[in-house]
Amino acid sequence: MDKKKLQIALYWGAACGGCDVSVLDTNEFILDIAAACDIHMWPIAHDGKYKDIEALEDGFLDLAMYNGAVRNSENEHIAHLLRKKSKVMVAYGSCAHIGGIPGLANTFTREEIFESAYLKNPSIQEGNKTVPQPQTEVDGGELTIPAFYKRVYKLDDVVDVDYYIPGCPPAPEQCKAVLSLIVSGQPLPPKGSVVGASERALCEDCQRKKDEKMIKQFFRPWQIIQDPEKCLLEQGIVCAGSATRSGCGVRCPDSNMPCRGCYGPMPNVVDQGAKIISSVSSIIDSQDPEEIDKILSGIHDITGYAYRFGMAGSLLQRSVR
Amino acid sequence: MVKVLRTGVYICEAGTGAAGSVDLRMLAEYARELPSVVKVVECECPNPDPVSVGEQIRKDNFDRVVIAADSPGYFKPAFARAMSLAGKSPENVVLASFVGNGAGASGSTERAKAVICCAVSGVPFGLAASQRKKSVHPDTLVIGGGVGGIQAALEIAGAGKKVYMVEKLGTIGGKMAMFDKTFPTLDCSACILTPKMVSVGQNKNITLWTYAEVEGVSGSAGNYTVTVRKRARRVDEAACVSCNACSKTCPGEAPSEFDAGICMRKAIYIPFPQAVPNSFLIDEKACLWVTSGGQKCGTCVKKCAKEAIHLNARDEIVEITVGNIIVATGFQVFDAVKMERYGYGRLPNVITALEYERLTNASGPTGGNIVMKSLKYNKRKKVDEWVFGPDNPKPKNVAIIHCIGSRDHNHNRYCSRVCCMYSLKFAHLVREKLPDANCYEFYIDMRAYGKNYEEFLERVHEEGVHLVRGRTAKVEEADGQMRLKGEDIIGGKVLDFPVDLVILSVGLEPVPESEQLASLLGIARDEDGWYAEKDYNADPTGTERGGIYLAGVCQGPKDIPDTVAQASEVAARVIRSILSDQMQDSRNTLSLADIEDGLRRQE
Amino acid sequence: MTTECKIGVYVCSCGTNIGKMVDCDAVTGYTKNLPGVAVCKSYKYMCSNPGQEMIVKDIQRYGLDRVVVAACSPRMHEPTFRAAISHGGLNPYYLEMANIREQCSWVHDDHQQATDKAKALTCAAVKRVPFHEPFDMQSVPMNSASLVIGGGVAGLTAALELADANQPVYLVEKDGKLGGNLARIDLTSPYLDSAKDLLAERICRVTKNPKITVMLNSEVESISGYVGNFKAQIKSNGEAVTDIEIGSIIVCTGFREFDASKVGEYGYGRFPNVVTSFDLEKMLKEGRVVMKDGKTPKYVTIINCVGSRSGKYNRYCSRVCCMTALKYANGIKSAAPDAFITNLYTDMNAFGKGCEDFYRRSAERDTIFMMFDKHAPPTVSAAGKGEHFNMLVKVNEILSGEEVEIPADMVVLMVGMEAREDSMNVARLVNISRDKDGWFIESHPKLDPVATSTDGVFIAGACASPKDIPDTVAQARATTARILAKICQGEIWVEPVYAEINEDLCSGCRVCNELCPYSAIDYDPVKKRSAIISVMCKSCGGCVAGCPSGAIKARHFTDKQIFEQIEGVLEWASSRA
Amino acid sequence: MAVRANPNLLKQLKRYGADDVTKCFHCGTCSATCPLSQEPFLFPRKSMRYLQMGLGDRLKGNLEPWLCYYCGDCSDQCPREAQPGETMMSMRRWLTAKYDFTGLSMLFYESRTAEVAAIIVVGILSGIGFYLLGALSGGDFGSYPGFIPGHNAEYLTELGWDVKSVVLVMAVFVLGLLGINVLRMWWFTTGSRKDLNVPFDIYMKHILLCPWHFFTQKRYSECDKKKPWVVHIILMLGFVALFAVFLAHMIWQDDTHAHTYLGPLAGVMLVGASSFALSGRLNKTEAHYKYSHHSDMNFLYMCLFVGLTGLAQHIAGRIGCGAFANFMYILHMMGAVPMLLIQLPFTKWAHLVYRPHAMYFAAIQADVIAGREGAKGASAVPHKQSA
Amino acid sequence: MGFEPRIVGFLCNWCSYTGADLAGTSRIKYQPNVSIIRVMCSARIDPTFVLKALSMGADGVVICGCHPVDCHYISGNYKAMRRFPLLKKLLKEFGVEDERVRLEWVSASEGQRFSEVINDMTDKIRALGPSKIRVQLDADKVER
Repeated sequence: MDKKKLQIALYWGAACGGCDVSVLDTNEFILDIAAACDIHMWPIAHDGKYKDIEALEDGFLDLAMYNGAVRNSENEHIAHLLRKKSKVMVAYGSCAHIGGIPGLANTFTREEIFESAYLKNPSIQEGNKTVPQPQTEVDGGELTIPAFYKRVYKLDDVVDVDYYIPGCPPAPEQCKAVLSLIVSGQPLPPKGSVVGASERALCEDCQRKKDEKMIKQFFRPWQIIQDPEKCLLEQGIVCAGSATRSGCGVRCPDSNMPCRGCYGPMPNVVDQGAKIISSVSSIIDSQDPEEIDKILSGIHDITGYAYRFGMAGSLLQRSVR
Repeated sequence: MVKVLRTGVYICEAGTGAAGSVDLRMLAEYARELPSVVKVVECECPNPDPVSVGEQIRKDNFDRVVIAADSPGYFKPAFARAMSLAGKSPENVVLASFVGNGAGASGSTERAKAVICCAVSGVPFGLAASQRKKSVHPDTLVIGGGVGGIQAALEIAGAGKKVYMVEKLGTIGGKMAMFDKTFPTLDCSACILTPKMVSVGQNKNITLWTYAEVEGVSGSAGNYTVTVRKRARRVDEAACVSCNACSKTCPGEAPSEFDAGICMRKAIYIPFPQAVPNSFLIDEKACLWVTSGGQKCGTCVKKCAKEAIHLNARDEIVEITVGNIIVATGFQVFDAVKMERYGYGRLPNVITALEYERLTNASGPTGGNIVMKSLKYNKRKKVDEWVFGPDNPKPKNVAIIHCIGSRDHNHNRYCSRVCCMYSLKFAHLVREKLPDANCYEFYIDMRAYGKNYEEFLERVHEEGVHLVRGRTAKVEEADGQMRLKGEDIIGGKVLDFPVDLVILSVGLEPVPESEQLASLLGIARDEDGWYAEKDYNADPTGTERGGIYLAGVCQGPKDIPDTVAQASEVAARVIRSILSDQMQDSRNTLSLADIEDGLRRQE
Repeated sequence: MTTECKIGVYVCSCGTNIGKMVDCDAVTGYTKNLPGVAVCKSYKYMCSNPGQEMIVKDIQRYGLDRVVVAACSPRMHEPTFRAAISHGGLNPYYLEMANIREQCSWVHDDHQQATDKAKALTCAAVKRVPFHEPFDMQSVPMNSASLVIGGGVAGLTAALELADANQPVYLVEKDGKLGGNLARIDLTSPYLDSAKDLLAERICRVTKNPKITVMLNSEVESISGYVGNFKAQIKSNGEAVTDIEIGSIIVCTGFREFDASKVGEYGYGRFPNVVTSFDLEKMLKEGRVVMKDGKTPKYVTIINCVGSRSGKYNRYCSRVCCMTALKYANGIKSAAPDAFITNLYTDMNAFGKGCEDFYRRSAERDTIFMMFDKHAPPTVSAAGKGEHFNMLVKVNEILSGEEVEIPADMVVLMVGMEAREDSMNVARLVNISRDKDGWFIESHPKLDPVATSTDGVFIAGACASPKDIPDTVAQARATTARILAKICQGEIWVEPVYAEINEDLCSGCRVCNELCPYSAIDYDPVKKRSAIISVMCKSCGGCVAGCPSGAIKARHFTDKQIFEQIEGVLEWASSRA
Repeated sequence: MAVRANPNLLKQLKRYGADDVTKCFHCGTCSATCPLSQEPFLFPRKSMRYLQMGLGDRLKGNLEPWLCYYCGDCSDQCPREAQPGETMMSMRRWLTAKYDFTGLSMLFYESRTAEVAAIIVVGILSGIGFYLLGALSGGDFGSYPGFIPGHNAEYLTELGWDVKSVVLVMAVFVLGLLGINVLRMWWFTTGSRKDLNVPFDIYMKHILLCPWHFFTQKRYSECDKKKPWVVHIILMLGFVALFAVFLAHMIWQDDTHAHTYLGPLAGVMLVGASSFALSGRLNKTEAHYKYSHHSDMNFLYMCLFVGLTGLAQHIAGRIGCGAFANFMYILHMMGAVPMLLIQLPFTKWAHLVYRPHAMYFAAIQADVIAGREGAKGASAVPHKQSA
Repeated sequence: MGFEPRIVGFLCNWCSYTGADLAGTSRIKYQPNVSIIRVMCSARIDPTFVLKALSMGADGVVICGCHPVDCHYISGNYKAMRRFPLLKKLLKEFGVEDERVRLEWVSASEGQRFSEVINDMTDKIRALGPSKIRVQLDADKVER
């Protein structure tokens, strides 16, 4: 092993895999990485075993990039492991950053999730009451599977995180830029920084024309024929762009879909969802409570709009039902 | 060369009511001598016939006609028609209005001459009657601490100029502070007024003297010396922290002015919790220590941990010099006892508008519950008394009667301008707080003339308030039940039905001190007792005396926005005079010769 | 940051006002141990001189850099203590008060709970105060010139008022002459004084005044800037453009009359002898109160509330028509003494000084008043053949309950006032709002009737709502009060507590733009950033909460400060739990 | 049905004393103040409205002016000094003129000269007549009551004259006039109204109201002020007493009782009440005395005159000044006859006929209306306007 | 001692805070469970504040502003009025009981009303029991 090379590991926690793919999506740049780094683990591309990692000295790794939320004990275990073995721990992608899509499960309890997945699911054979158990007695022995936690955590809930690269998934260019920076050996930003994203909101990069905003009715994207030049929010489509960091390359609004907020809250914002509801409701064009209610009834699934990606990272984090 | 216009002067006797003191004969003699005047016609007919006047004009070949009268506008159309019949230009009818130009008061013949002189010369009186400019003392006195006075004082202080504010009562705020809501927006009066009151209290450019009166005024425009009596509050304003310890043990009681007398306060009291200055004071008429000549009581002194109470404090007299004086003394409400037929003072549940304001006010004695009075034993006086209490029974039928003391030749002839709207507000509050109660408004004309007033009227109507055209005639009581008699004009009925609470929409009247203050200041009052403005249209806040201005209701009934606009107006004029360091001297000092001089300057 | 601060905490017992219910020693005992607290004392009357001196001395002795006073409501004594710490050499905004009197000792009756709450409130203040920032009063220069838009009586009055105070004024009038609507009027109500004299005096003084630049046939093309520092472009005679710099703008664009031909029932335009009030005004002035055929009318009916107080046209009352109608009744009586004059009204608005008398006097002169329901207006039709008059007015007279036919040779329609057709443009130009009827909206309908939500822009007269002459004149002068006050000060002082946009965080989404009721947020389309004009900000914080990017900071009420306060009030409570 | 506004009515009514009616702005105080104003007759406001607008037909068919006794409360309380009480009075004058088919009433009301002249002419004629009657019957001007016709009836009979028939002719003339006018009144107010259609039994049901009101003036006593009623009833009883004296004299030839006691009493009542009223009117002491039409003053002067001369005649006769008594007698008749021939049928005094009839017709109308509308609640609650 | 709710109140400076002061000057008693944080206008109240308070362990949050049309800043209270229903919808999803968060209009003269609001709210929350948010968030750290 060439000690000059960077020692890195990538891990895929409770996630869809898109983050791992996004690293692949840097295309030929991956060759530069391979040249510059020793990759110890990368589930989508490189077969590294847990025990290989465990075998490393503490702090051996220069960089660990963890994507995905923490949903079960295995996720947490590896998070701790990587933290121990690496100098720099990066939460990669929305799930690790702020909980991501898995975080939405915090609206429900573990029991509700099990019931829905294993008991009430139409694909379950009638009478089958099998629910995963962490430990199962089989032929006198005990089998274990990772324990399913009662809620989803974002990565920094369980381990200390040095940097965050937001996005679902992070834009390959951003990934490339961050990795280039690390490889170049230039000084790193202060700990806790969000890297690979802009300090400004998505609107900065969105090319749609923005005007003063007053909304009389909300729509879902499919309900109207959009004006492709005009700000989506002005057209009554709840777009989280103004409350979300830019850096993604305006992928959604450019495809006529509103921003869902995967790049997470703005630097000064504590709770992205609260900001979304605050700003969206502020610009309702009515002073009559009944009319306001009517207008607001156009917003379906407020949690989905406010916390599509950020629930586990929000102030309340989870439902208390 | 300008052609000399052959001018005929018509001196009309008819309608010479107020200017009865004008000597018309002398006036005619004077007019005859004026240049270009070919004839003076003395005209007695109250309704001159345009045709015959036209013939006369043709005969005498007048190119121009001057109508000199109290209110020559009444004749103007006839003369315009006469001129056109005579083939002359109707543009050349000139008015010489005595009343409009201050010739209503005594010594008016001279002024009337000047008015005619200006009219004959074709120069507006206001241009000719301009006074010498005088320099201005930069301080200002504001008399009255109601919303008008507050607004004026804050505007002037905002310009960095010094203001003295003298208020008769123990706190500023005036009547507006007593109100619950203000029409038509229904915003809470205290919410919008108290911040302004606090600003007055904290503004370093404003010297606030409450519980004080103006005792003497001397000097002239731009430089008045004013004597102010600061009556002894007997409580040190600066030291008092309004902790209320003193009043708890105070044995003296008097009806609370702030609560329009519907409940009692102690002899040592704070007018209301948000009073400015936020300090207690002692009502010497109710204080046992004062009335006993210092023999009895004095418990409050012991209770005051800050030693703020000085029972033997004396009135203080201070003298100040100011350049401008703003009179904003406001109004009092009509005394409904004078209209015996409504039973006010005799029937407990007939109340006046101000009393209702306190009754419905959340900070009032019933916490805003609209209730009837009930008999309660007064331990101190050992008698049963009719009092309001928060848990008293609620009225089922509420009648609101407009125009009490207003639009009435037996009382005040003028319209009080605000009653219709405040009555509608009352009705709205009744409907809001007592949804089961019937509410009736008895009106003559519904004067909803301001911005959003008509909309408010319709809203109240839609809320189910019965609007009945017809002022009721009387309120009587039989077997413990009040009955109201009135004509429902539009319904074509005489009404005689039971009511539980009657609210009298009392009109506005000049304060009793206004006569004295007018003579102190040397300003005129109109026949209804309001201070007279210099010119109804052109100068609604000025007086004949330079540097003395009127703001708000003391000039005539007005609602809050109009009062505030006037207050800002006078503030503007004060600031203007200070900024340019010049002001016109009093107009009432102008002689005929001065005005003739002024005319020459104009030409 | 917290640890760097040295906080002095002063607990007032306000005699016994606080002390009786709150154990002040317990509060000091608890507070003393909070992080950052350098000194904590309790005193009988903090607001008294010794109390204030104690703070001043402690600032020097302990090197305090923040002060918390737990006493009465900040609404009462915040200015006092700010002055005190400023005297001690600290920025006045380094003070925080905990309201343990009005909102604690006076409203509770359990000693323990009241003391606990006082601790919580004090703790919140202690946690908040380290995040306070120092501010100084700020100022921007005040341009002493003013722009008056509209040369009617309001504009003339306002211009004169400013010019008499030696301040330059630009008076812009769309028409070729000054006078506005008043120039069309001959006599004024209720005293029937000459409007010509009133106007002539003003116009004479305006044209002679060297401080006033009268711009006739001119319109304001564009306006930019903010209070004290506006720039305007005036287009004269359709071409010449003048650039002016002004500090204030007074809008007095007046009104237009209701178009009577909209009301079909009255037959305006159909019957030759149905005239509007303005037509009659002209006829009276020219001395020809005659019908189209030249005869003197024997029957004249005046109909009030044409286009006003109506469900169909304008809902509002036009305020002046009733008295104007009386003026016409008297005028016709004078010009055609034999005419039978009827006045159909809905409610007689004789509310001003002298008006009720005028009403009675008109009645005494045999004007017959008939009342109709505002929802059932009269109708005008041609008279039958052989009648000695030419029209019939039918009205459901509600005072008698009769359907009445009134013979009429001439019908006068008292047309109401409407917002001018160009009011929308004017509103956009000067950045003020209009209500549903098109009238300009004042800053506060009661206490600020001539200011608007845009600082430095004022409205006067009938452009804000229908108004008579005295009210217009009063308003016109009132607008100048604040202008002159600011000119006196020479600059505009701004409370340092306002909102500001962090340009590094703003992405130009423009969500905040509509949120400011004072139009203090300015969007720069080139930079694609919004910015707050601090002089116009009134610090409500609506935009701060509304900004999705967290780019707006409310000075002295920052998110962080409030979070600390929340933690503070709950921290003590959670430690108890 | 639409009615036509007419400017001339107001001009006309001004000649009857309705000078202030245009001041009224219809606040409704008067109608509600008046204790007599009850449904279905609400006055005086509505009548004033008819008058202002010139609705002559409405006014002509209106009974309401007669239902008012003019206590003056409404005028006192009127906020605009529109004098509703006086306006009602003027309307009564106008109605009297309207009921009178001869047109003389209108002449007398509208022209003071005409009334005064008529009184003087009739007075002089009757003076001459009675002198001649006395002289021709051989009466001695110095003897009293010998000069008075009827005291030597034989001579008259010889002449073919019967004092009774003279009286009868006069009575038929006056009553005939009044009768026709009352019929006209009935027609204007009740008969012509198709909406009423009064059944005969209702006419009979209330017929006694006429004499009842005539003698008691019960309704006047319902006013809040009682004094005017007292004065009026004294005056009225004075006339009744006089009439009784006259009847006693004429029919039963009983002079002693009636003449000795009732006559002077009636005279005192007449003089007392009329001088009270006159001084009230001259000094404008009370609301209802503030405004006086020439017909009011003429009537009171005549009452006073007749009363005083009657009393003087009586006293002079008693103390034996026969010539003076006879002179007074002639004067008395010079007053009494014009009163009977001019003022009773044509002017002020006619109200003694119209007013009781008005009560009667009003009761009939009220009955019909009440019957038609069923049991409508007495204590009305304000109706709700259309929004 | 039983459960004593902890309520955070956000009050606008011009109406509600003044109203609360008036309750004090009028000595109108109410339960001591509310701690008041003053803001200039109810429009300043970011939903984040409410979430923050709840996450910090508040059992209830009350927002008070001027009555509609009363706002010192013309229309600030309407902004609060618009934001509030959406916030409530969100809180419902998070399982926060309806009674815990309230928006009330209290004018400067309604000291009495302010005390009634606080008493009513305190009683209701006391009946409801403590908020689970803080407890659970703390527990989540220990027990997954």
